[in-house]
Amino acid sequence: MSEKKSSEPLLPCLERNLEAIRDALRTSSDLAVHEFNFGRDRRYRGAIVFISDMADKDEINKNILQPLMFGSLLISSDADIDYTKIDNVARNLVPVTDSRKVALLYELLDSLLAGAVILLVDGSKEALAVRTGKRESRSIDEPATEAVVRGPREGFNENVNTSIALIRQKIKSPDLCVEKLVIGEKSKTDVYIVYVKSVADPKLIEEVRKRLDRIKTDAILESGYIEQFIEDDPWSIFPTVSNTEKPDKVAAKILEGRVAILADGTPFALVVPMLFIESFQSVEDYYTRPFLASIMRMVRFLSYIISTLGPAAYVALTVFHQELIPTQLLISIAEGRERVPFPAILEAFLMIFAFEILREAGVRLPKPVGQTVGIVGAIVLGEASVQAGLISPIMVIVVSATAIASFAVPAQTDSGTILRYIFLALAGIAGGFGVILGLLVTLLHLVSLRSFGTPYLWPIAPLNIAGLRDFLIRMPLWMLSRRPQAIVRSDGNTRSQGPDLMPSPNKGGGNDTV
Amino acid sequence: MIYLLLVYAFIFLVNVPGLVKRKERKELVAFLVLYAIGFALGLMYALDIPIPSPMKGLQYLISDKLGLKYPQH
Amino acid sequence: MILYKKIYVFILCFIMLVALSGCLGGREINDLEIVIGMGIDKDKDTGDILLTAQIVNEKEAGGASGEGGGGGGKAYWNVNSIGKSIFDAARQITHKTGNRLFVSHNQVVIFGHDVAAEGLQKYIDFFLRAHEMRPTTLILVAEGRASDIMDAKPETERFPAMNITKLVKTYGFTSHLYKVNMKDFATCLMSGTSAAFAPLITVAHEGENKDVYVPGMAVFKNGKMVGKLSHDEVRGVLWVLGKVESGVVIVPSPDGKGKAVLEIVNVKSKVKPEIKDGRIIFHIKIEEELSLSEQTTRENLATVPGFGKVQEAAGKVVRQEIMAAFERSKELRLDIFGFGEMLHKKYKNEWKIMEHNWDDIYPTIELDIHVDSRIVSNDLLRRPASPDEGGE
Amino acid sequence: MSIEKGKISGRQLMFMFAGFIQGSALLIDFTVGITEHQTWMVILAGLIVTIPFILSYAALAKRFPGNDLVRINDMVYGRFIGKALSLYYIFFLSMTLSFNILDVGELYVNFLMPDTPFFFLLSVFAAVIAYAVYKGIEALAKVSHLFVATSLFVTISTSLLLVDQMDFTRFQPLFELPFIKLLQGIHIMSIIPFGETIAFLMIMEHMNDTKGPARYSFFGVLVGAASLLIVSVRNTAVLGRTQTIWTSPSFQSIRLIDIGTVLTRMDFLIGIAQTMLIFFKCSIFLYALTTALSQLFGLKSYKPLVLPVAGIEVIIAATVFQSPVDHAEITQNAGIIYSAPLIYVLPPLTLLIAKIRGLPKIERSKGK
Repeated sequence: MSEKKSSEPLLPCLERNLEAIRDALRTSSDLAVHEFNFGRDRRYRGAIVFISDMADKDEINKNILQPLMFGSLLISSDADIDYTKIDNVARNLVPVTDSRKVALLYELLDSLLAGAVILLVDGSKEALAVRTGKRESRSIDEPATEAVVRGPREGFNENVNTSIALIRQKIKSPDLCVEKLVIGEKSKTDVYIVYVKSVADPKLIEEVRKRLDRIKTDAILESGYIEQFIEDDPWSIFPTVSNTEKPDKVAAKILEGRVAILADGTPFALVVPMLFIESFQSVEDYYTRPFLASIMRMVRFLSYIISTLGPAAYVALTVFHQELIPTQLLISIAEGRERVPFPAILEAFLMIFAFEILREAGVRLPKPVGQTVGIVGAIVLGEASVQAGLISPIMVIVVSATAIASFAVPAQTDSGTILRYIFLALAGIAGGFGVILGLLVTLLHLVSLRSFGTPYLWPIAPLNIAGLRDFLIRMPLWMLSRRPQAIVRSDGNTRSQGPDLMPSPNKGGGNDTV
Repeated sequence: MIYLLLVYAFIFLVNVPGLVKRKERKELVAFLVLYAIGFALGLMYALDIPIPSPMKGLQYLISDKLGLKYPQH
Repeated sequence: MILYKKIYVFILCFIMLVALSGCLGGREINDLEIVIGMGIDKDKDTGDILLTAQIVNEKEAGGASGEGGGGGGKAYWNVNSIGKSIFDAARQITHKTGNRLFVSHNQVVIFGHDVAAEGLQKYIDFFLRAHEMRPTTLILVAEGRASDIMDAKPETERFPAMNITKLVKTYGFTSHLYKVNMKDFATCLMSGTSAAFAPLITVAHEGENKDVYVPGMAVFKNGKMVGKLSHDEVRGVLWVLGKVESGVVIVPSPDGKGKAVLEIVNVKSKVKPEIKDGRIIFHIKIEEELSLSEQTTRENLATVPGFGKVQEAAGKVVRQEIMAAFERSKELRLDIFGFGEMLHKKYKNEWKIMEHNWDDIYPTIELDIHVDSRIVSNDLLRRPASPDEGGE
Repeated sequence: MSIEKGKISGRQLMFMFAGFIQGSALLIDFTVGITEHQTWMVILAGLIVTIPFILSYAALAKRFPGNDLVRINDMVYGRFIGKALSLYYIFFLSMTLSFNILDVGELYVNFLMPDTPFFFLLSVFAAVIAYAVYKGIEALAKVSHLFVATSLFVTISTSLLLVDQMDFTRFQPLFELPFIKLLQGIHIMSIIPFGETIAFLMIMEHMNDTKGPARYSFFGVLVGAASLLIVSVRNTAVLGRTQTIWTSPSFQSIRLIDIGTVLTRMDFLIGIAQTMLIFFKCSIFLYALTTALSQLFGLKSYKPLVLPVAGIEVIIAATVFQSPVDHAEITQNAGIIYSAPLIYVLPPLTLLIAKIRGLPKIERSKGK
């Protein structure tokens, strides 16, 4: 499936080279070849080859053709310059910054297909690949999925170079290393590994490199492909590689010793290793003052629990453990369920499944129509089914609470949804007992899960008191002085900021008569 | 009965292919011995054949035979 | 190899779950007969047990849904059945209701007078042993038959049982009765010497609808109801046990021309048994805080000497109530204060001797009552709204 | 060579000890029938009696680093006697494991979910324990402090909620019981929660700490014992004289919580905490049992044995006793007598012989 690497060199004769190129790209109609003569008395022959809409036409004319065809006339005497050598042409005539000499045919084809302009000169065994023009790419605007109230609004776009530039602006230290890889036989996607040398663990970087090199596939169209090839436990419903569109989030994670993987053509950057708690943290927690941020984090944690255990708890309580419900509530539930034909578990399953369909429809449809689907669905599902006596009113409340809660933790929606169904089935079969065992199995699975060598439940499972400062509650920023010890390189400095940074009026040093 | 067969098929399928592939003969033998005991006990339980409980034996030996017993309150 | 193992695990786990599925022991809510009150009587002719269970009638209970309510129908349904034992009667009820009784939410158990007289020892066992019964269920004794107590349709509450529970649980306002649940009753039954209590409840016919009230407490000796205690006698007991929460003490005013009405704010009581050369003395020390809430004389009581006299009078009233209760208990030859238990805790060896003939030793007990009452507030008035006679 | 070089830190071992002992909070109900309101004294006495033995387990583990009891027996007593003693140890482990699985079954059938089929409860519970042991001892070690935290939270919160119903004069007639009953109580208490920690002899070898497990196991046992004490004090203070009539006093005292209309029916939440703890205890037992068996057969890994052993344990649990009464009666008499030599006599004896014969030979030079 990978074409043979034609490593045949270029030939001094221009016609044979052009013929070889035309032969390799016979089927692509957008190949443009332009031959011309240049030199003082037009005795040198040259040609330029490019993909018509990938190169910037006026730059070709201005920077390559014009100097070659006309500029060479102005040079007083070119007797002593032998323009059959591409070096001389490049050094004297072609005022272009970003160019590279190419000796082998497959190299030439690679750069040609990557959008470069190839300058060939008759008599020279090498060609010049000139990168011209700018690719059109989306403007840097706020990522739709990770909207933030406070914090930078910029997000990556499909052009990986701008993404790397954005990260460079965040971390201007020389320690920031960017390594380039090319993955994908056909797609030849540029993949960059970005990390901070003084903080990231060399073993981790080595592991990432090893796993990336292992990928032998046709194309890498989105970082999701890479994620699924390098993750630790493909059979686990919990993601072990985190993805984000926000450069400040990537920068924050890199500074904690993680490694970011950016792929060309997708705004989503991958960051490894991932901890379970990261899906409950949002970048905003660190930009606002700690009190509300901690409460918000607990709210996210709670809503994940509600979204997974909500329906299961309702079914377990109403079918198995009725004595736990306070008397008044039990009577009103009983009254509500009087006319409902289905057993509680079927009723719960139907409602949740309907909600899933509704959500998927809302996402797939274009924006305006999506909203109406949401509203109509809610009305139809909620009111009408209760009126018709198909669903008990309490059930509608439970399911809508679960639905809303599931949106609070976007990173874990896939595991949340699957767990919801599993726990519901367990609750239906063995009630509270089934749910407890389900919880225990999930807990054990999570504890034994590792993401690139770091235990998934790091600050809580292998207990680390310092790590707990940023777990359920976020201690004030001046207390978070230690880098996550399970990720950072063991020999490096584990303190990310100076000691005793607690701000207070008399810390300014000046007299406090203000 | 069906439940028993299902469970023991599950236990068999989860362990045996792995052991055979890794050619761990000793483990395989140990597994099969315990598997057989378990299966036999399960059959006896499923067919309601009374299974002698070791604790009853112990009680008979210690409390009745040797008389080692606390006074009944 | 890991791959196969994981696939096997998932597939076969799923099969196991499906194979075992089907609700194991779960019961849908709408086929539950929620019982909120139970009454136990002796059937007139056969002498078996008549069980009346008050079941929630969901349709009428008027929950959240739109057109609920429907004022007419009763939100409850009193079902009764006859059986050899309580459990047998409970199961026989299914001939009428179709579903087993769900007793987890039972609030109250009312025993008829005839059952109480015969002795509750025989009937209480089911209520302690059944796993669905809550030990916090309240026990009451009806002066007549339990079934007609259950029919009294209350004004404020939807269910009679809830109404009765409310009556008992708010004993603190007058401290004329005391909340007794299954566990308390079982504790008293187990101690050979001290008496068991249960609030009494009777029906008062005003006009066509019946309403219920609690006239006092029933007293049991070894499970048999042997007598009743009036409100004051009950409060006498509660003084000693330190369980008086609030209530009213009416005291003749020092000048004899009216009454001072005091509200009990806070009570602490300590009881120290002492055996001194053959005499059993119980030192009862009661500290009570009162607040002057009403006075009917013209003379201002809210003065230091006034308070002094009233406090003293209040102390006497408390002493009277305790002595009245003590006399009543001597009359019934019944240790209603639990003095036996206190002696047992302090004098282990002597108690072994006295335990058997405690009924005749009990009347020889001496009480050394010491009441220290303090009036802590006279609310809004510094002095009564009466013409000013003489000095402040 | 120890089969599997697991990494357990000292602190994790301490939490495992604590969680293990808290797991038997419901088991103290055995002794309540005998020792009534002096149960708390019996727990203290049981603790004091077993502390030296627990320390002897730690000393054994320290003296033979990287070896578990089966291999220690082989080294100290030679092949045949060693194997016999190991079989005795394995018999004790399998019996106690089946008792604990039975306890969960009884807890659910008697109190929480009365009409679920008994065998289904046991087999599903055993399957989950097998899964836990399958995941290896590190997973359990890493999660142990969560179990201990939940248990302490539950114990303390229920005690606080019951404070107003507590009457501390119910402890009053101290030392009222005849001595033989106290002795039986102490004997039961020192075997059931504390003596069973002998199972840790199969786990202490994974300690990566050089200083030896004595310190950690001691504190772990203390935390566990403290939790048991709180439970028994709460039961006696709330239930008083009626403590002896209930099948499970600790469960009954929780059902007495009645504050406001919401905080009244907590028994299932406590059921959850109790199930987690017994789960933790059973998985440690199963791990010890399967490792011991695989050592006996000289296998490289214990994992293949986990499921068949769990299968056998379920059948034993379902058939070993006819009724809860039978269960209580046998455990209080034969049960504690047959396990007494294993817990009290064997470890000190092994330690003594090892000292006399100057074992372990291999590191003789730098030993001691």
